[in-house]
Amino acid sequence: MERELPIQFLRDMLRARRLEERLAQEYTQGNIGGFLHLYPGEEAVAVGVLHAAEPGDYIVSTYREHIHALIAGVSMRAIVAELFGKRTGCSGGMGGSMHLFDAEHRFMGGYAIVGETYPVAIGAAYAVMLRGLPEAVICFFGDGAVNQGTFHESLNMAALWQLPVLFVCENNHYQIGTEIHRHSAVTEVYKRAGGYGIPAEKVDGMDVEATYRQTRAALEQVRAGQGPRLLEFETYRYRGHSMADPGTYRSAAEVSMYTAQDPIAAEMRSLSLHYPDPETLHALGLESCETLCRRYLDHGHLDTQGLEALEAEIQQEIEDAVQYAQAAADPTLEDAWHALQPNWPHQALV
Amino acid sequence: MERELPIQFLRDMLRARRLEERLAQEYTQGNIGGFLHLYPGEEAVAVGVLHAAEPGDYIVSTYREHIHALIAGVSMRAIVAELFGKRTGCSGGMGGSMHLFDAEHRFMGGYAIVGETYPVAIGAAYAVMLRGLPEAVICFFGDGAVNQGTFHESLNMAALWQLPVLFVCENNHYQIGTEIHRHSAVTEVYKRAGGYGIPAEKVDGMDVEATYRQTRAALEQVRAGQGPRLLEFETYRYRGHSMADPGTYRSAAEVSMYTAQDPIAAEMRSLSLHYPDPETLHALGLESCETLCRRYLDHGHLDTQGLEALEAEIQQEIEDAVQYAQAAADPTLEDAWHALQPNWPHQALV
Amino acid sequence: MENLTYWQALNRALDAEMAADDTVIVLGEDVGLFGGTYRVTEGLYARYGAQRVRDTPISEGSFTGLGVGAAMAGLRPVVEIMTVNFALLALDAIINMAAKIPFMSGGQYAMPLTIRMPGGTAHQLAAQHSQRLEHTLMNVAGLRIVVPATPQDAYWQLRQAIRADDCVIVLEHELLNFEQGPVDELADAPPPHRAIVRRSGHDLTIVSYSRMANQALIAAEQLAGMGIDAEVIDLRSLSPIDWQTCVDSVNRTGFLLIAEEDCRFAGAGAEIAASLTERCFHALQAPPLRVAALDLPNPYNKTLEQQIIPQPEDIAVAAQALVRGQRIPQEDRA
Amino acid sequence: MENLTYWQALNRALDAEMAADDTVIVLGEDVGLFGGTYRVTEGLYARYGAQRVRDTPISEGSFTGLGVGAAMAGLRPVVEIMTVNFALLALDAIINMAAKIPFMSGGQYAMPLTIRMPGGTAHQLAAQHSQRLEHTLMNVAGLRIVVPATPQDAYWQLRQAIRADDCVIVLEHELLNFEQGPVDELADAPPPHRAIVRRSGHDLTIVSYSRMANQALIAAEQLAGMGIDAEVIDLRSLSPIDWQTCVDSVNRTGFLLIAEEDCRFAGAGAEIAASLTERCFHALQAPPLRVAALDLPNPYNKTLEQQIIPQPEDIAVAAQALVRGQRIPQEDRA
Ligand SMILES: Cc1ncc(C[n+]2csc(CCOP(=O)(O)OP(=O)(O)O)c2C)c(N)n1
Ligand SMILES: Cc1ncc(C[n+]2csc(CCOP(=O)(O)OP(=O)(O)O)c2C)c(N)n1
Ligand SMILES: [Mg+2]
Ligand SMILES: [Mg+2]
Repeated sequence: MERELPIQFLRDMLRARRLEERLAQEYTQGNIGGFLHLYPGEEAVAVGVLHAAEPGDYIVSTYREHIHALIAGVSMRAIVAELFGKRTGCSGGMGGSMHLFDAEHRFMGGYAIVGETYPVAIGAAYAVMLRGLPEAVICFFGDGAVNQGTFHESLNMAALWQLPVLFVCENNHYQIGTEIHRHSAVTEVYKRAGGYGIPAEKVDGMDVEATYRQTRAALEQVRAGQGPRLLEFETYRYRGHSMADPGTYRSAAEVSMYTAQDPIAAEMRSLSLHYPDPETLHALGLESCETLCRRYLDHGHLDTQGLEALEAEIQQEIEDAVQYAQAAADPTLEDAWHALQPNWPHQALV
Repeated sequence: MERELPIQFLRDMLRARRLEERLAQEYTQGNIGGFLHLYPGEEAVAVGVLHAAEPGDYIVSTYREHIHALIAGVSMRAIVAELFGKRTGCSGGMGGSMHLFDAEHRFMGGYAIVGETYPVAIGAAYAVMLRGLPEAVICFFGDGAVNQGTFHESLNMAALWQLPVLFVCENNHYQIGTEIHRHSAVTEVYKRAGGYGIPAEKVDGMDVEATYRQTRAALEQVRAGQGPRLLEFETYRYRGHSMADPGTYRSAAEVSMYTAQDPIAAEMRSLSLHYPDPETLHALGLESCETLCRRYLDHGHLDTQGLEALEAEIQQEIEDAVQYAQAAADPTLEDAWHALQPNWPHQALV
Repeated sequence: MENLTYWQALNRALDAEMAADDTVIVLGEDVGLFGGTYRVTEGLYARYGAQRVRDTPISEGSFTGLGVGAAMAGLRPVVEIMTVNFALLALDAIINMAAKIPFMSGGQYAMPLTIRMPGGTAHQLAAQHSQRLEHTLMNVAGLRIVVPATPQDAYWQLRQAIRADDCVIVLEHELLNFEQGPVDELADAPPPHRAIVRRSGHDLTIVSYSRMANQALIAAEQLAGMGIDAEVIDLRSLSPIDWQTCVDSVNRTGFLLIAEEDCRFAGAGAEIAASLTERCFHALQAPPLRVAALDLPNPYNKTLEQQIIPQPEDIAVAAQALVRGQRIPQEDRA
Repeated sequence: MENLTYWQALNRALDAEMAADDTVIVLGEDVGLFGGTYRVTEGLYARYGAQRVRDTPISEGSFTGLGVGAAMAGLRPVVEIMTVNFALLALDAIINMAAKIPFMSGGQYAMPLTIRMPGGTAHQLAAQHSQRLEHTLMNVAGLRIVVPATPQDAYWQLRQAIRADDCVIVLEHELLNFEQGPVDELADAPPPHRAIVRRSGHDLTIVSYSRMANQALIAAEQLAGMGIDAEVIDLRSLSPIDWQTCVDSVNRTGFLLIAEEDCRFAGAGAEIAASLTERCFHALQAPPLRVAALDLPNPYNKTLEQQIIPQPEDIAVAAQALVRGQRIPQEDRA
C-alpha cells in the first residue's frame, strides 16, 4: 500500500469523527433541525470504501450520509451549511441532513426512505453500461435495509443485466432498536446475495485498510464488466440511531426483557443505544479511530507532534465550515419554487 | 399410495382439463368477460398439491386459480357462475375469473396483482401460529412472481417467525412472454429460498403422483411447526398467457430475434405462445392428462370403459354447471353496496 | 377524567383493546422491545409478549399485507406504519387488498384491520418525511379514515377502529403526539365519523381536521379580537365525512373557509369545498376558501417550512378577507 | 395526415424520439420481444435492441426507481407500467423519488423521466384492474400529468413528455388504445398542458379529460337534440391544469358539469369543481355538477360495471337537469 495512504485514512477518519462530534453539539444548540443520524464507529467503512473509488464513480447513500459525502469530496462548508439549512448548502437548504446531493462529485444523494438506494444505483449503472464506460456505482445500505423488497428486485436486475454496481452493506447490527437476529432470518448479509448469483464477501468494517483493499479488488471486477458485487462490512455505531432517539425509556423496556436476552446481545445493544465509554470500546477492540492512531504511532507512520498537528488542522477546517454556515443566508421561497422544477421558468406550460 | 388415489387424480385432472376447454369456448362466445387465464398443462400441480392438503388448510392463489378452487372443493357451479358474473357465483359476481373466493373452503382468494399471495399467506399463517393449531397455509405463485419484492419480504418473515406456510411455485417458465432466463438471474427458483434459510426442493410438476408425495411430506413438516417450506414445480402452460393474449404478431418479433435464441428456448417459447399440437407435446413427454390416462390403462388402474364412463360423468358435471350459471340472476347495485362493506348497514357511522 | 398526552391516549386504547380481546395484535417496526418510535406502544411488549406485539423487519408492503391476511383469518391486527411517508410502500396492500377484498369476495370476508400512521409536517424532517396521504386514501372506496385532533378523540377513535369490521386508517399527527388533553376512559364515545363543532360562531364556518383544527381554534380567537365570530368544525373523519354538521353551519354563516395542511391542489380540501358548494350553493355569499399548504414538497429550511404550511395568522387573515369580501392573494404556481 | 390508432400514435412517438436521441430508452414488462401488452412498443425491440428496449422482471417498484437513477445519470427513460393498477407498487419511486429529487437536491438534478401507464375501466377486468390514479398523482408537487384523449394528442404529448426535463406521467386509457383518429406528425404541437375546446356551445360547459372527454362529446350531440348547446373542454393535462380556458367558458355559459371516470369522492373532479368555483363563483347560476363513477370498486359483472361508470346518457341527463334547474338524484352512500 502506498506510503501516504495510511495517513490519509487516519486524517479522514479523524475529520469524520471530529466533524460529527461538533454536529452533535450544533444540533443540541438548535443550529441543526430535523433528524440527525451520526456515524461515529463506522468511519472505517466510508473512508476505506471511498478511497478505493475513482472520481468517475457514482455514489448513492442513505440518511446517514454526512461522512460518505465528505469523503467523496463534497466540501465540509457545503455539508455544514446544508445541515444549517442555508442557501449555500450542497442541496440549497432544501434537503438537510438526510438529503445531501452534489452532482459535481457524482454524489447522487442521501435517501431517507429505507431501500431507495438500490434502484437509484442500478439506474445509474444502467446508464454507465449503455455508455460502455469503466465507471462503477457504489450503493450504500444498512443491515435493516436488506429486508426491503427493493433489495431483492434490484439485485436480481443488477445480476440479470450484469450492471456495474458495488453493493456496500454497512452492517451495524441494528435497525434502530431491532437487532439483526430479530429482523433477518439469515443474519449474514453477504449470504443473501447468493439468491441472485452475485459474488459477495464479509469484511471487517472496523479495519480501514481491509475495507480499502477488499473494495479496490471488488471495484476492479465491477469496472471490468464482470457484473455486480456485494460487500458486507461488519461495523458498529456508538451512538443512538439518531439524535432524536431518546435512550431514556428504552432501558426500562429492556430490563423487562433482559432475562430473554443472552449477555453478549445485551452488551451489544446497550452499546448501540447508549454512549459507550472509551474503555468498553477498547475492551471490545471497537474504537476504530483511536486503535488506528495507536497502530500508526507504533508503525511509525506518524509521531505525536504529527498527530497533534493533524488534529489542529482538522479543528481549523471544522471551525471554518461552521462559521461559513452560520454566516450564510437562508434560501427564499423563490429558491424553493425554482428547486421544484428548475426547468419550468423557461417553459410555456399552458 | 391408497388404491383409489390414482383414479381420483386422473378424475380431477380430466375435470380440470375439460372444464377449462369449455370455459375457453364460453369466453369466445362472450359468456365470460375480462381476462381469462387458463391452466391446461399445469393440472398435475393443483391436483397433486391439493389432494395432499387437509380440509383445515388455507389456500391463497393467483388469477390463474379456477382449478385451485375446483380441487379445493369449491363447487363447479359456483365457479362457472362467478365467471358468468352471476349473483350465485362464489364471489357474488363481483370478483370474476381472477377473484374467486370461498371462505367456507378456506379458499382465501385469487389475487390479480402479482406478488400479493405471499403477504396474505403469511398473515393467515400468523393467525394459525397464534392459535397453535396443526393447520398449514398453501401459497401459490408463478415463476415471474418470484421477482416481486413481497416474495423477499414475506419469505424472510415466514422464516424469521417460523410460520406454517408451504410456498408453492408453479414454474411454467414464463412471465407472459418473458422466459425465465430473461427475468431471473437465478433460474432455479428453489435455490432462492436459501437466502432465508427455508428448506426447498424442485419437483416434476408434470407427474401428479410426485407432486402429491412431495407436498404431503412438506406439509407434515410445516404442520409439525418446523417452519415454512418451498416447493418448485416444473410445469408448463399449453395456451397463451390469457385468452386476451394474441399470439399473432409475436412470432414476427420473434423471428427478428431468433438468431439470438438457442433452439430449445425457441421451441419452448413457441410452445407456450401458440397452441401446441398433441404430437409435439407427446414428443416432449409433456401431455400430463393423456400420459396419465395411458399409464393408468397400462397399470390396469382402469379400463377403457371406465375411462369413457369417467369422461361422460365429467361432461355431465360441466353441462350442469354451465346451465346453472346461465340460468342464474345478475347481482344488483344493492348487492354491490352490501359487498363493499358488509358491516356498514348495521352501523351508525356518523 | 385524566390529563394525558395524545400518545398516552393511543397507548391506553391499545392496552384496553388488547386486554379485552386476545385476537388483537400489534405489529410494526420497533413497536415491541423498543416501545414505539412515538412511544405509542410503550409497555405492551412486556405485557402481551413478542407474538402479540410483533417487531417487524423494514418490509412495509408485506407486513401490512400480513395484517390483511391475518384479519381474513380471524385476528384484529393493528398495523403501525412508523410514518405516513412509508405507507407509499404499502399502498398496494391497503388499496388493492384491504379495501377491495370484502368487495371482491362478494362480502364473504370482513376486514377488521386497523392501520395507524402518524404523519404531517413536524420539525424540519424535509420532503420525504413530512407528507400527508389523506387525499389518496379518501378516493379509495372500502377504507374508513379517522383523523383525531385531541387525546380524547385519539382514545375513542382508535378503540372504535379496532372494534370495526372494516379497514380503518388512523391518521395521527406527529406534532400532536406530545400534546396534552383530558381523557375520560369511561364516557360514551360519539360515532367514529361524527364531526364536532369545536367552537360555535355566526360569522363564518371554518372546517378543518387533525392538527389544523387546533390551529383553526387559535385563529378563531384572533378573529374574535377583530370582531369576527368564527365557528370551527373538526371533521374527526375524512371518510366518510359528516356533511350534515357542515351544511347546518354553512347555511347559517354563509361563509366557508377550509383549513388543511395538505397541499392545496387536489388535497382533501378540494372534496370538502366541492361537496359543500353543491349542498350550500345558495347560502354561500362567497366561494369556499381553501387555506392549505403551498404546492411544494417540504423544504428542510425552518423558515421556509413554516411559510409553506398555514399558520393561525394565515387562517385569520384569510377569514377576515373572506367575510369582508376582499380578494385573497394566493401563492399559486401550478 | 394519417389515420392511426391510439397505440400506433404512441408507437410512432416512441420511435421518433428513440431515433432522434439515443439517450432515450424504454423499459417495462414485455415491452421488448413480446412487443408490449397494448402493442405500443411493437417493433422497437428489433429496431433498437435489447438494451434500449428492456424487458423487465415483475418488479415495478425497482424498475421505476431504475428509471429515476438512469434519468439522474443522463438518460431519458420511458418507463411503461403495464397498467395504472400496478403503479401502486411504484408510488414510492414516483412520489418520494422522481417528484422530490429535483427539489431535495436544490435543483441540481433534473428528472427527464417519462412514465406511461394505461388505466381506467376496460371490459370487466374487476376491482384490481380497473383503477384510476389521477387524484393521487395530482396532489404530488413535482409531477406533470398528461391525459391524451385522441391519437393526435397521444402522439404530441408523449413526444413532449420525453423531451421535458421534468417527470411527466402519461395516463393512457385502455379503451382508447384501439380507437382511430387522424395524426399529423409534422404539425406543430400546442403546449403540453393547454386545454382545448373540443366543441363550442353557449348553454353549459362540460369539462372532462381522457376517454370521458369523448363520451362528453357524444353526450353533447344528444343534448343538441334536446336543444341544449354544450361546450366541451378536454383538459389534456391534469397537472398543471389550464384554468383560463375553463374560466373563459364557464363565465360565458354560467353552468359547469364535470365528467370523470374517477370515483366521485375526492376524485380529480373535486379539484376542478373547487378551483372553478373560486374563479367563477359569481358567473355560476348553479353549483358545479360532478358526473363521476360511484364510490365503489369496479364490479366484475358487466351490467353493474356499466352502471357505476358515467355513460353519455348519464352526462346528458345530468346536463339537462343542471341547466333546467332541476334536482339531480345522486347515488351516494359514503
Ligand atoms: C421505508 C422506511 N421504513 C422505515 C423507516 C424508518 N427508519 C429510518 S432508519 C431505520 C433503520 C434502518 O436500519 P439500517 O438499514 O440497518 O441502517 P442504519 O440506521 O443502522 O444505518 C428505520 C426503520 C424509513 N426511513 N423508511
Ligand atoms: C404487479 C403486477 N405486475 C404486472 C402484472 C401483469 N401480469 C399478469 S400475470 C403476469 C405474469 C406472471 O407470471 P408468473 O408469475 O410466472 O405466473 P403465470 O402467469 O406464468 O402463471 C403479469 C406480468 C400484474 N398482474 N401485477
Ligand atoms: Mg443498521
Ligand atoms: Mg409463469
